[in-house]
Amino acid sequence: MSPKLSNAQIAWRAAQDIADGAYVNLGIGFPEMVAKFQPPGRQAIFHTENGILNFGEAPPSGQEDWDLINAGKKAVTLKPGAAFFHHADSFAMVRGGHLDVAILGAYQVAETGDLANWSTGPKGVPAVGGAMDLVHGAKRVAVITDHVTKEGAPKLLERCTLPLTGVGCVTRVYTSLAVIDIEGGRFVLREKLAALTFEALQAQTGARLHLTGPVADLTVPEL
Amino acid sequence: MSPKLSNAQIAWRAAQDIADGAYVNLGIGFPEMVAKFQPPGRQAIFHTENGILNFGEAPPSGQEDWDLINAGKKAVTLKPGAAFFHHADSFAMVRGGHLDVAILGAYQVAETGDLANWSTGPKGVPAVGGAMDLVHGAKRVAVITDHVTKEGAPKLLERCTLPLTGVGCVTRVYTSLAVIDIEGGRFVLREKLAALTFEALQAQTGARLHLTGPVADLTVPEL
Amino acid sequence: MDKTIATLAEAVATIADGATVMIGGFGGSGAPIELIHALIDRYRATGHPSGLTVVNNNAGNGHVGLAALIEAGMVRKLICSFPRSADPVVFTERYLAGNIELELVPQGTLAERIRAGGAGIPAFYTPTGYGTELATGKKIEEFDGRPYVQERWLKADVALVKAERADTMGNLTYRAASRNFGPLMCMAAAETIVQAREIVAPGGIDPETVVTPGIFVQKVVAVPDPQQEETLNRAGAVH
Amino acid sequence: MDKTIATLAEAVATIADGATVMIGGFGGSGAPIELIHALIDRYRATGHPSGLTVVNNNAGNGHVGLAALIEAGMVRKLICSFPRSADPVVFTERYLAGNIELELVPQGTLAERIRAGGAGIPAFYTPTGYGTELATGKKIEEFDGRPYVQERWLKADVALVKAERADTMGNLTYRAASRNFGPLMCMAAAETIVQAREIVAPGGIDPETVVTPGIFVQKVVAVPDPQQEETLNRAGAVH
Repeated sequence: MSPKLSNAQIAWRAAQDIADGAYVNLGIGFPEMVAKFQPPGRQAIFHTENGILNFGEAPPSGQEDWDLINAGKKAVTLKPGAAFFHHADSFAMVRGGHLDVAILGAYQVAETGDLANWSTGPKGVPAVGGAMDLVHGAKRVAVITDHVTKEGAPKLLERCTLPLTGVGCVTRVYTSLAVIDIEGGRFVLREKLAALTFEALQAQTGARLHLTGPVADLTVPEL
Repeated sequence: MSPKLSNAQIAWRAAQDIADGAYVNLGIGFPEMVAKFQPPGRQAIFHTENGILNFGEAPPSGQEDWDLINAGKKAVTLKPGAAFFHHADSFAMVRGGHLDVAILGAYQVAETGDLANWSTGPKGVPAVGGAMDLVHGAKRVAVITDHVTKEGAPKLLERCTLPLTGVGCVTRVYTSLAVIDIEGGRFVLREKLAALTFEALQAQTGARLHLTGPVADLTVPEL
Repeated sequence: MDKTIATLAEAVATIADGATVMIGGFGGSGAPIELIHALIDRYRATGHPSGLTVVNNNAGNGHVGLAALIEAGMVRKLICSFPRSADPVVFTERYLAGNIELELVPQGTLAERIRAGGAGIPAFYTPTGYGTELATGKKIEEFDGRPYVQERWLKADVALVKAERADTMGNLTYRAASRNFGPLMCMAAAETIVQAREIVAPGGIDPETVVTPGIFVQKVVAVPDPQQEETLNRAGAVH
Repeated sequence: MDKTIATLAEAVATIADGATVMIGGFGGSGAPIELIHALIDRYRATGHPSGLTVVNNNAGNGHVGLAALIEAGMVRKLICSFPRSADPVVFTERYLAGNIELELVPQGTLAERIRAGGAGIPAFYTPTGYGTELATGKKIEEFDGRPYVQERWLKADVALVKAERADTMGNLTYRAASRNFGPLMCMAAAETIVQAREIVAPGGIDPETVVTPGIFVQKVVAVPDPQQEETLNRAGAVH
């Protein structure tokens, strides 16, 4: 089996691009893991849609306050300098361009920046939550994802085939194999695993990968 | 000179129609006087556009807090149960239909309910403030005014000739001579000074006065 | 001017069949469990109210609160952003059987539509949902070269909201993130019914810290020790 | 993450020629006198910034604060609802001489346009102004049989806001009715500069009572004993 990053390693890599003092929203599920890997000396301020800025880690089991939860409905704690606000103010932060970074999961990302991450099709109960809002407004909308599906199909495509979350919204993708920017409707490769050839990466990608400069090695610690 | 009510008496009459517990906005200037005449046993809650609910009278001279002013920029005090809020929330109260009554002054009122109370024409510096917002949303928009201008010209008209504040917004007019409802695009006379004949009132009114029932005497105390 | 109502039963006694009811809370945080249960109790005793349209971020969890309201058969339609939870079986079964209507709204759009309803703004434009199936049939307009979706206000006959402290004039504070949709729903409903842990006299809340001014609240009822949906569900509670 | 700026001069040092500057306050209540005066002092020393578009509810009073900013010749255009005051001579003379542009906006529409700018809502509909000359040329749309005026968001390069207490992360509280436009302008500006009576460490403001969350604030500067426009004018002050 070819080498690839674990989810923790993808989250670690995404965390390295978050500046000190950045306001950040992490999508529920996998993206929440990014908070664990803030580089030493940097402190991001995390936003949750349900009305908290500057929340912290989960409390010890048994000490949960169920009025103090994040968007994933997990119990959290507060850091000094936190604030509570209502849902309209919370999404004013999202839509109004006040977040520096939103980091989301994805089913599919297109070279146009289109994102599909809320629905796998018409069966079952549809649920969107804040996904469609979060893809708009943040100064940088990044995706973290396995490079391919469990079945090995590419998730980075010319066009999404699943229902869209947003159009032209994603600016960077951190995958299990590479770091790719979306610029001018193209995937531009920035970093890839050293052990992986460009051709092997391209073969697992559903749209053309462009080069606009040198490609760095994607290096992450053991986690 | 024919009898007419003083401004204080017009304000007194308007105050009699304010129910206990009503949320009320009084326009700056003459309408502010209505607050003085709340009937015993009733307590209205006064709203000011600049972000206070349940403010009270002016403080003694020399004890003003210039952060605690009303829309007319006069110093006020707080009653127990007051609240501060920002301007968008304040006008949400106005536009959103949460005020029970707004009482405003007028240059002209039309039988259609149109109101002109912000501009006497193109000369000078135009200024609108909250007037155009206040005429929308309150459950009842009432006007208090002299029945005629200082020059004796009617202020109640078929159509306003001055720039409009709002279209079809006024529901009741308290004048120095009468109380008149606006219903279905008509002035309907409810009360008039006993000493004044219908014909004499009609002669000072720029649109037809309608009767849909008995007309009561407009009786007010000496003030 | 005392908006205090003595009992939960009395507080919910006039909600009519077919009413649109906004219910505060994000999941269990801010869910007014006691008000909802009082409404269910009334329905069991009288058959009313039925055919409700409910606005909430979610679709209930387990067999208490909103889930119990749906389970009781009182809800005709749900307007929400995320009808999933740890135990969504009540809604899921009814939805898949075609027995409950769902209007799915992105969460920020849901919040803004409710605020718009409260603020007298009949429609607004948002980037959210543009180019997605949730914007199907909606008016699109371009501003500064970018397309936006027109969304309409959302109003309700009644809001059920959980607060921390109320004064008798209806001024409210909330507790932590349970604030969420509460202040917006208070604005958007013709009648807002609030359960508060504590009801104090006017002056008992600092005017600087009022979150919901009393003008947006019609009834307050004291629930000194409110239940938490999450705790109830972990205990397997059924209402 | 410390947003504290040491001096007023430093706080206003980067405001550019031609910038749109929102200035908090309703009359003198909430007027950030010291920030405005620091900006005037910079202009007198350097000739910058000039050609400003200023957004404020009013047009200044007497010869301090906003009036002094206009008197100094720094303001090209004013967007406001009520350009009158006890002593409006500075604005009035320039306006009647055609030396300053005025965009007159109903007060509630002004507040909502600023909030919309902060909330990413490019346009909304309001009943305010319909059928009046202030709606001339604006798009009209009917909702539920009633006509409404389309209004656009208002954003700024900079906001100057007066707060009571700030923490170093930019969380704010206000004092009494001086809150007015402050929280909205903090949202709508690319750079929000706040003068606060007191700056405390994170944790020095209860998260429940924060009015403006720090995400909306870029710089805070301490002004422990701020001047009040009304008091200055009664004393005949001139800046």
